[in-house]
Amino acid sequence: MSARTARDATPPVEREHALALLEAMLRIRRFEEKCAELYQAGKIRGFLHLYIGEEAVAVGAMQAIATDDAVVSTYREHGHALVRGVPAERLMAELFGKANGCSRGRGGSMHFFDAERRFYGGYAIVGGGLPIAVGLALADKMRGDARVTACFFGEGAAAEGEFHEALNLAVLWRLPVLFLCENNLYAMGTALERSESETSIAEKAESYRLTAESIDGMDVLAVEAATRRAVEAVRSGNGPYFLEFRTYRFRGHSMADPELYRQKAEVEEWKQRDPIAAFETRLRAAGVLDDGDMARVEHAVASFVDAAVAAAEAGPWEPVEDLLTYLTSETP
Amino acid sequence: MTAGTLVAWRKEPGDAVRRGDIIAEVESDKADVEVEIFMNGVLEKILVEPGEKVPVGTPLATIRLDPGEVEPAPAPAASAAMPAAVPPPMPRAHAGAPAEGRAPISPAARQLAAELHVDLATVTGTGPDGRIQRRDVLAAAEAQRAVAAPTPEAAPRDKQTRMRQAIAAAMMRSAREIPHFHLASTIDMGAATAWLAEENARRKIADRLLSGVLLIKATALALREVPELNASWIDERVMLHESVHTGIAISLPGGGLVAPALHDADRQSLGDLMTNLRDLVMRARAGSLRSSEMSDPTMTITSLGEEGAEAVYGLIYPPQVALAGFGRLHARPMSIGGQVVSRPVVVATLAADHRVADGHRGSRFLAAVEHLLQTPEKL
Amino acid sequence: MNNDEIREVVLRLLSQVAPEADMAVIKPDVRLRDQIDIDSMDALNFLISIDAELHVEIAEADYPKLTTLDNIVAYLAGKLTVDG
Amino acid sequence: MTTMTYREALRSAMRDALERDPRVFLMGEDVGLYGGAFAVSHGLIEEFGPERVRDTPLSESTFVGAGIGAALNGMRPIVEVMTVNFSMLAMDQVLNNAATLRYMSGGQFHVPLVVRMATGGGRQLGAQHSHSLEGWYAHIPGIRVLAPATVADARGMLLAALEQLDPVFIFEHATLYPMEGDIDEQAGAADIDHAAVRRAGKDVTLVTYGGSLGKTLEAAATLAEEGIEAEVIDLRTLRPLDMATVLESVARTHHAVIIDEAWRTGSLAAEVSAQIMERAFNELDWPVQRVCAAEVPAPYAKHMEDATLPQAAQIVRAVQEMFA
Repeated sequence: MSARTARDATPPVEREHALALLEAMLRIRRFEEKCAELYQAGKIRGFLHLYIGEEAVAVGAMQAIATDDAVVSTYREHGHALVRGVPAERLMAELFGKANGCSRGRGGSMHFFDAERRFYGGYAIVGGGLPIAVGLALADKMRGDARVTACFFGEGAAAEGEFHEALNLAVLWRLPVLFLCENNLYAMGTALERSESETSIAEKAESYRLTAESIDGMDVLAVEAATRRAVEAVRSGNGPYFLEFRTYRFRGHSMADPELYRQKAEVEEWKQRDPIAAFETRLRAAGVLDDGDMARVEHAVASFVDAAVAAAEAGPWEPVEDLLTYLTSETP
Repeated sequence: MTAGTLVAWRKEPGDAVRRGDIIAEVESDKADVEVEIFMNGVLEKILVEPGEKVPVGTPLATIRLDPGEVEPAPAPAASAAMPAAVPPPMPRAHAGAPAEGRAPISPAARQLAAELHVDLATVTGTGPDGRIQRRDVLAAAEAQRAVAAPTPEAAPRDKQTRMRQAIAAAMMRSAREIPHFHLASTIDMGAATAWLAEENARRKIADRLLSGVLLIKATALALREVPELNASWIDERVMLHESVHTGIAISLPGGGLVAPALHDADRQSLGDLMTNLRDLVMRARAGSLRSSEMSDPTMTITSLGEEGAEAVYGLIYPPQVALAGFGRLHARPMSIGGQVVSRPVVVATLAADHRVADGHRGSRFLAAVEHLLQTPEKL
Repeated sequence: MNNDEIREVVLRLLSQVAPEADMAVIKPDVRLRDQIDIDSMDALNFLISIDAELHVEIAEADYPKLTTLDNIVAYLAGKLTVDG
Repeated sequence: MTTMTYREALRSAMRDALERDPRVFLMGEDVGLYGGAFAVSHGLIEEFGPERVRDTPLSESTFVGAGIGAALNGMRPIVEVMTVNFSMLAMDQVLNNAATLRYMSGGQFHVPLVVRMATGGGRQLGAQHSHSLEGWYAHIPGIRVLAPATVADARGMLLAALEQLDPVFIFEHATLYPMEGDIDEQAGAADIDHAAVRRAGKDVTLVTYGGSLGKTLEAAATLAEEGIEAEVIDLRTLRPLDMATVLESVARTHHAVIIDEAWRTGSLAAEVSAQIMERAFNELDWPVQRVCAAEVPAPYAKHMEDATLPQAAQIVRAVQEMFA
């Protein structure tokens, strides 16, 4: 394994920042659990890909991404959008298909968009977002804007042509792209070693002369530290940077996934390293977190999720007469 | 997934359940799914036994909530609030399957025929498998005009042959398509001729009446009593006409025939009929008839005048359904009151379309004509 | 008006109701209706035109006397001299 | 007015755009040092430098996707996909991103992207290099599809495309590049909403576009000698289709033939024919005819390839049959 693993143990973290990270992860966790409940109740329909288990990646990475940078995501995007700051009310309304959704009810779970926050959306075609990210970075470079484009994708994308084309072009043209690979070991029902000859995604990236690191995606502090390093390098104009986060999803690929492709024991084993529980334990041990803090955070997160659901329930349906609007710039 | 079968319960009644617990396993057509619980409480009663198949949404068990637990939001009733998606309006396909047996017709030809008042039944198609096209409708309209009014400026010989062709086409179609039946009856014209002589004696020569107008008026009035003879056969259906426009067959110098209409003959006075008839004959012979007079007689009368045969059995002009014919006025021995006397008579004939009328109705018509001619002063 | 003038008027009026006929070949002593194609309507129009031009009132009863060119001219000549 | 070739007209439009608008840049396979596979961008890299005239690796999906990304982020890219045959590799980016992002995001993004590609057969390049797939693109809501058939349109329609806020796909029939024609060098953006009547006529309406215009005009000339006056309509825009011009013509002529180099089944010709049937049914004196490619992969041998492509003689025969 020549790819450098995390260089050193993550530094101690001060209390306020730690609580913020914890609350951010809990917000994702409880939001996703509520989505599962609402899906079973028939309020959310279609496809739903939950982020439970991978919260540390979104929360850790987003700390280093500036508000003016761009973010490109995938269909497992709830965590990315929440941490990026897209209001939970607008996300839940979108999941209900309501007109006050962040895509006016047009996109659904796999296609959140927020132009103001430069959140360029979820992409349902595996690897489909990578060329978009390359293009966003190309424009910044041509205009001399010191902005970074962060592009999330799963290890499944490594099997798509666009992964190789995008990495090559980004390095060839020294484009400010931050490639963030969430390696959760399974592309839907196909384990990594059953689809890739070389299973180290970071080493694949290095073959394009790209600086790459493989990071423990269950340690929010490790994720944050690695992402800060990477963003600093990209913003300085050295071209793209590649981070592989080793993580795991505790739920099925989507809501109808019987999970026949993996052992229950393996799921339980990874659950022992639940990024939120692990971080809570660590903070308690470091004396920066007590029961009162936990109760306050849980309460805040509960009202955060309930507010989102209330906004979604109250939201209006888009009138069918607007069917053709937004198709082109001429249909306003 | 419209229905599911309960495979097994993971909890028993009385067991405590916590948020996130799996309480049962359900099998659907696609996959086995674990039923997760989203509140804390105690499993009270099981409503669906293992192996039972139930539609989606059926409650599986009742749970007594722990104090302080919030009742979960009920599932929405079907999609009541969801706006029904209005399907985009599909352009209504014009069904218009042609009746079988009828020649295929191009849409443009059908449209043109409607505009030019051409009865498609009179048109023969020259397109593939006999399809009628615009040019066929144009030719028919032209022929229809030729039958009606030969254009004066055309060279006579050319006009003659074109006219003959048009008449031939109409007569061929009449013979081919209309199931004719003919009736005749000899009408005593004594009263009519006496009244006419007396009437003309009182009238200046310019106002004198010919016997023909008596026959026209009688025919027109008789049509009111047998209206199905005052009709046209178009698109396999009989179309009755309210007004009675009697076509008058007028022979043209050097051969040829036109049958322009005397409009509302049933309502004109004998004097008006006479004036209009004279005008019609003169304009027909001069070739300056109006097209409207050409295309809308509802029934036609043919009379061969003093030199003609005793009786005329004619062919109906399509799309009309009847033709009245009057032979020449001549004397005939008749027995009246047991005595044989000489009476002026006319043989009246009726050619009628058996699709529309039958002998019984035809006879009623001829009887009406005869009856009306016995009281000429009332015509 | 002498007989020739009357004949000339009669032939002119006759040609108006039978334009296609050739007046030159009309035989004066043969039934007109056997020589040219005119029916009762034409005959009536002919008599009306004679009345209009020569102001001779012809009773319906006299119709049978007017069958040939000669007897028409003779009839009119008789009428004209009487009415002067 | 001057005379120049179709490719020179395209080049003049790109040069003007690159000069006037710093947001405009050209990206594609061999558009830079090689000067373009069809020599359209010859000389532009010397004039505007490698930053704005960018040769790309053979990664159609990613450089078309990058075009979309750059357009999302304020640029006005012109992406040249060498030919429509290679564009299949980028179809996911076209269909799922370029055409869809505005609608899917509820109107939050514009994608002002122009993609140019050569199209069509007739040069014995065999099955993989002779496709006519404009109809596949014209099937997609959310994008415009143009087919310039004349030298003037080659310049005018490209300039118009660059003014659009939504993706525009321009198909240039490969046989047109060397074609000479008159052009006003300073002419600005042309109309891209309407078809053009290239030849007036009263007896039959011939509807076509792009590379088939020449053969259609040739057929019209032959028919004129037989006294049949054909009206030739150049669609120019394949999405949206200017059906008003077509329907108005059919209402006068009552006959229509559609000439389309694509395969017959599911072709653009099928769409035009269906709309004529739906919206001008009563005007039809004859079923709408289509002259399209034979449904086989393009064979290499000349006589075989000629037999697959729509030819003027076929157009003439289709019309003669109507007036037999």
